[in-house]
Amino acid sequence: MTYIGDVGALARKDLLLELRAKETLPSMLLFVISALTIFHFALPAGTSDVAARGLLWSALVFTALLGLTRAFVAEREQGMFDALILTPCDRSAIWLAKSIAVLAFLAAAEVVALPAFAAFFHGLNGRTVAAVALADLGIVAVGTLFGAMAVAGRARELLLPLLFLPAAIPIVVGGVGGYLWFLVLYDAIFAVFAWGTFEYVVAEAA
Amino acid sequence: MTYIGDVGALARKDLLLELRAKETLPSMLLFVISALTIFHFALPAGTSDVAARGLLWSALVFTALLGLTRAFVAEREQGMFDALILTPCDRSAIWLAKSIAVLAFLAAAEVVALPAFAAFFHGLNGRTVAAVALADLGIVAVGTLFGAMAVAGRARELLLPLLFLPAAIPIVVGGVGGYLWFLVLYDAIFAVFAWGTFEYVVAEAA
Amino acid sequence: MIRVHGLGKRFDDRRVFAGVDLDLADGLLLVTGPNGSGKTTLLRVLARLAAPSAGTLELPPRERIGYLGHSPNVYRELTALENLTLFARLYRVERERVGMLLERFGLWEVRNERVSTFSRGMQQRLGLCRALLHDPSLLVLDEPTNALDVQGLELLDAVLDEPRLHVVATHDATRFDARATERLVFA
Amino acid sequence: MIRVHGLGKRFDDRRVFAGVDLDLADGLLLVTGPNGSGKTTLLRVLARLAAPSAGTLELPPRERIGYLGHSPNVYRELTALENLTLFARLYRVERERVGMLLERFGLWEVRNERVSTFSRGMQQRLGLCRALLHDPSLLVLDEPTNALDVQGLELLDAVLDEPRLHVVATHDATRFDARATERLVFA
Amino acid sequence: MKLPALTTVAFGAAVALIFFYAPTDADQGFSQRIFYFHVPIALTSYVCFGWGAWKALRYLRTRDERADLESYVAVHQGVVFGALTLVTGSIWARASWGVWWSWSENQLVLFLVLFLFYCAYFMLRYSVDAGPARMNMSAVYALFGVVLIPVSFLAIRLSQRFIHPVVFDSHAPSNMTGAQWLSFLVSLAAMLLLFATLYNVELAGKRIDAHLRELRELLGRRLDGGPQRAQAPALPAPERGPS
Ligand code: HEM
Ligand SMILES: Nc1ncnc2c1ncn2[C@@H]1O[C@H](COP(=O)(O)OP(=O)(O)OP(=O)(O)O)[C@@H](O)[C@H]1O
Ligand SMILES: Nc1ncnc2c1ncn2[C@@H]1O[C@H](COP(=O)(O)OP(=O)(O)OP(=O)(O)O)[C@@H](O)[C@H]1O
Ligand SMILES: [Mg+2]
Ligand SMILES: [Mg+2]
Repeated sequence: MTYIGDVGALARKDLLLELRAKETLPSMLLFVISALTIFHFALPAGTSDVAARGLLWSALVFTALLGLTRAFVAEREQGMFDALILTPCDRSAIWLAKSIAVLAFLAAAEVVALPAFAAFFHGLNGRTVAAVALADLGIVAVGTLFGAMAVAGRARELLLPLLFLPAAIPIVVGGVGGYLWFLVLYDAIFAVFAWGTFEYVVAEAA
Repeated sequence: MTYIGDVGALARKDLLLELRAKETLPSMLLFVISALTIFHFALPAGTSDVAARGLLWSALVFTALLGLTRAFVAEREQGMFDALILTPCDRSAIWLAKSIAVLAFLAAAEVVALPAFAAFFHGLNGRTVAAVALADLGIVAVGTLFGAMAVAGRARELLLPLLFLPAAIPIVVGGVGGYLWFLVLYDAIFAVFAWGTFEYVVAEAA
Repeated sequence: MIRVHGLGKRFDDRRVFAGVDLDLADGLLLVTGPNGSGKTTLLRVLARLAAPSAGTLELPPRERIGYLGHSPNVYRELTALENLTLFARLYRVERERVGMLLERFGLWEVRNERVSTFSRGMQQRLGLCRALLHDPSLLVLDEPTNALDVQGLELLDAVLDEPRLHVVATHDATRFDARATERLVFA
Repeated sequence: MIRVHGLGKRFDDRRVFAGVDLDLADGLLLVTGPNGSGKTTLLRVLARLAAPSAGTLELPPRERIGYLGHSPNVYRELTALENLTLFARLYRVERERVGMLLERFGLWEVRNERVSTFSRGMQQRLGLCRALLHDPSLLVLDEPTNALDVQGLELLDAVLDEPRLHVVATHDATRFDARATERLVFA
Repeated sequence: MKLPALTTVAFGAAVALIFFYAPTDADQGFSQRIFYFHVPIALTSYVCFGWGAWKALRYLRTRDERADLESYVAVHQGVVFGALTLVTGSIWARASWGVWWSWSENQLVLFLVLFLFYCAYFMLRYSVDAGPARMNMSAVYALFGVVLIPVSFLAIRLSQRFIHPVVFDSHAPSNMTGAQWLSFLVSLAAMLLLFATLYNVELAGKRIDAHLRELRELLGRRLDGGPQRAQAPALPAPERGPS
């Protein structure tokens, strides 16, 4: 299908932009170890598993924000939305491809982070991993939409701070609490919402 | 004095840029608030003050990192280093002004975060507040230097944490332990270092 | 191909232009006027990149439009080849055309280098390639002569000689005088 | 004011130019050559923005140099006035000069609007103001005619008539023929 | 080249002393002999970082490209020796404590932090295009490292008071016998010589690369047949027109 092909080509581009600096993966590894070292010094000996899990989640949110911050930088700096929206590809494909790229970034970080975390704090179970994976989806779906809004300059003043904050907190709450069904619900609702509204975000003319 | 005047003019510019872009503060706030929310849910009632304080400190370092990531974006996108380094103003003034601007945003985020933290965990005392203030100084001094380096690289958003986190570990140690004198020492050493070396980071030719 | 009537565009409370009527099938529409008179704004409306605030317009579908603005609109961190391959995929154009265009615009040798190491003129050439990739039926060029050397200008002339509708904004009207079939002068 | 000898510049393993000798006091040095031949690279070295890889050079101190590159080097999120006021402060120039320049380059009316709403030509004019603010003794302009309208070009001519050393890279050598006192042609 | 020969001799001597001369430790037995590798390697890596910083300072003073290269090579060697320290230390830890890693040992954690810091040096270098800007940044960063070492050292000492209780007390090397000292010092000398040799080898290799590039440039084409720039071939000095 051309839609999937488009998404593939765009996602490939996004990943290339990420990986252009070939050292992304080693960087990720370094980043995770540095972050764990920070946590090590922040938390005293014998900290409860629960506290450690709290750290895990905030590290996650932070990494996601980091990934989202950079998501549309290339598009904005070079005015690439202009070029992209003239192509016949569906605009939602741009969103989907970017979400996939950010998700890949996030997943790569977590593939390093979760085992390292488990080794250091032995505070990891299957439920947490599932919650992390589900939370990733929601964060990426919503974050990419808002990231594009911020970049496309439409309504950026209002929407980004106003929407992202309340939109991201439920993920955190659901994730920390381990309410998987809630995360699934959240993901479904907001993925559909973002998929449907993205075109209004990037294109001014119909 | 012209030096102070220069710093004032540059810092004013940096604050204006941030306020107009309306990006940095929201994302810092988002992170701090979600981190606190996470901690609120993750930490059972009656968690030791020490653990809570550790979480506060990790949240602070990462919030600062988020702000620092964006510090030099405007300069790079518009090639403003070219224009700035030709002026007779001392190059260290660019660093000082940027540090002041980042500090202002960090302080703004903390003005929200610290009371919220105190309300959740009643783990706040004057010493902690003083430590946070001192740590902020060191964080922005070092972070601004590395931020200018990272922004020249290709993987810039990812590069900054790698450069910054290992250097920030002493701050976390001093902060969690409440060693104010150590923080003062750190601030002094690295502020002088960054002040003296910043010019090499922004200017290619002598 | 372009049929607009009573076209107007405002930014908030500033009116940039109003009452523009056009009816063009092919040839070259030359848009001239002083700095800040609204050329870019009009071109963006004609390229379906901006919505007009007044008027009716009939334009080719967006995938038949090629646009080169003030910036070349290519990814700086990708190579020339990667940029064009991406757009070739999105436009459903065969890969061969990419090689042909790179060759034609003198970028074949540097196809595997990152755009960020290109000189401004090389970027402009790449932007032209991108705009031409899908052989659009409406080609909108905003001051395309910028940064082009003598050979680049000849390439541009050759592009304008191809049969399609061209809309070109420029400050150097004399250069295109011979080719222009229609003129729009902003005050 | 410019005295360079055996000047060369490499990017990693690619040599852009080598063995450039110049000895100029004032007038206009015209730098021409095809796309990617090294004009911008040379101009950045002469403006003390890039370090050369070979050769000796004697240049005015950096605060006596004015530079306008391919991009206008102004903050997009600040207004024209805020931009120039900042640089006026840094160059220790009186505020009146800002108003005078804005007036002269036709930007006074829009001084309180953000640069991001400016047309490309207005940005170029603002970039010129910025480069001229401190009345440099060496003015380095990289394709300054880009995006300038007829009136803008006249303003540029007036700038080049002022007594100082100018270095201009351009693809439109004929335009500056009468004024050029020295030429450098890249192959 | 006398240096490689000297290094070989010193290494042979060190190995002989360590395995046949140094007394077997009363507490730890044979595994204690790794001490004679581990500690000199660790100290050598500090020397590498220090040397890299010194060269960085030289670079910032003189803007001499060679100093930049030397600084890079020194830091590179430092990271290599640092990795060896981690490996030998881990083996020792496994042998004598039964764990691969312990957060409670301040030297270990300090070393890890610095190791991370210097790993980031490479990330910085690889993500900036080659040129004066990269040299400047690398130099500033390498200098930062030597300032960070004592500061981190102090911090780790402080942290010891509130992080994990001290589980293992370290055997201070102060009660070493003469034989132990001799073995240790010879081994240290061998490691430092090894560093000097590797440093020279890598530097020579890098310089040959640079010379090759210059040659290619002079020839006006790339020997490896890579893509050729339309404008690249043996650029003549630009013509000067009449005024
Ligand atoms: C800066 C780097 C390092 C230095 C200067 C250093 C130095 C030393 C010294 C002087 C000793 C002998 C003192 C004693 O017997 O207690 C020692 C012992 C030891 N080191 Fe290191 N070390 C460093 C890094 C490491 C690392 C990274 C590890 C582990 C991964 C490690 C693991 C050990 C172990 C297991 C011992 C034996 C302790 C014992 O006696 O039971 N060291 N180190
Ligand atoms: N950062 C860089 N890294 C590698 N190569 C570069 C870099 N910057 C420029 N170049 C190369 O140096 C050569 C000269 O570039 P330069 O920008 O000076 O050309 P120019 O004469 O200004 O061209 P134009 O007329 O297109 O502006 C080009 O081949 C370009 O690809
Ligand atoms: N986003 C915007 N918001 C507000 N005003 C804008 C915006 N974009 C353009 N304008 C204004 O609209 C007018 C027309 O701008 P436009 O870019 O179309 O001019 P132009 O004819 O292309 O000029 P140039 O020759 O300099 O490229 C200018 O006065 C400009 O300030
Ligand atoms: Mg325009
Ligand atoms: Mg150029």
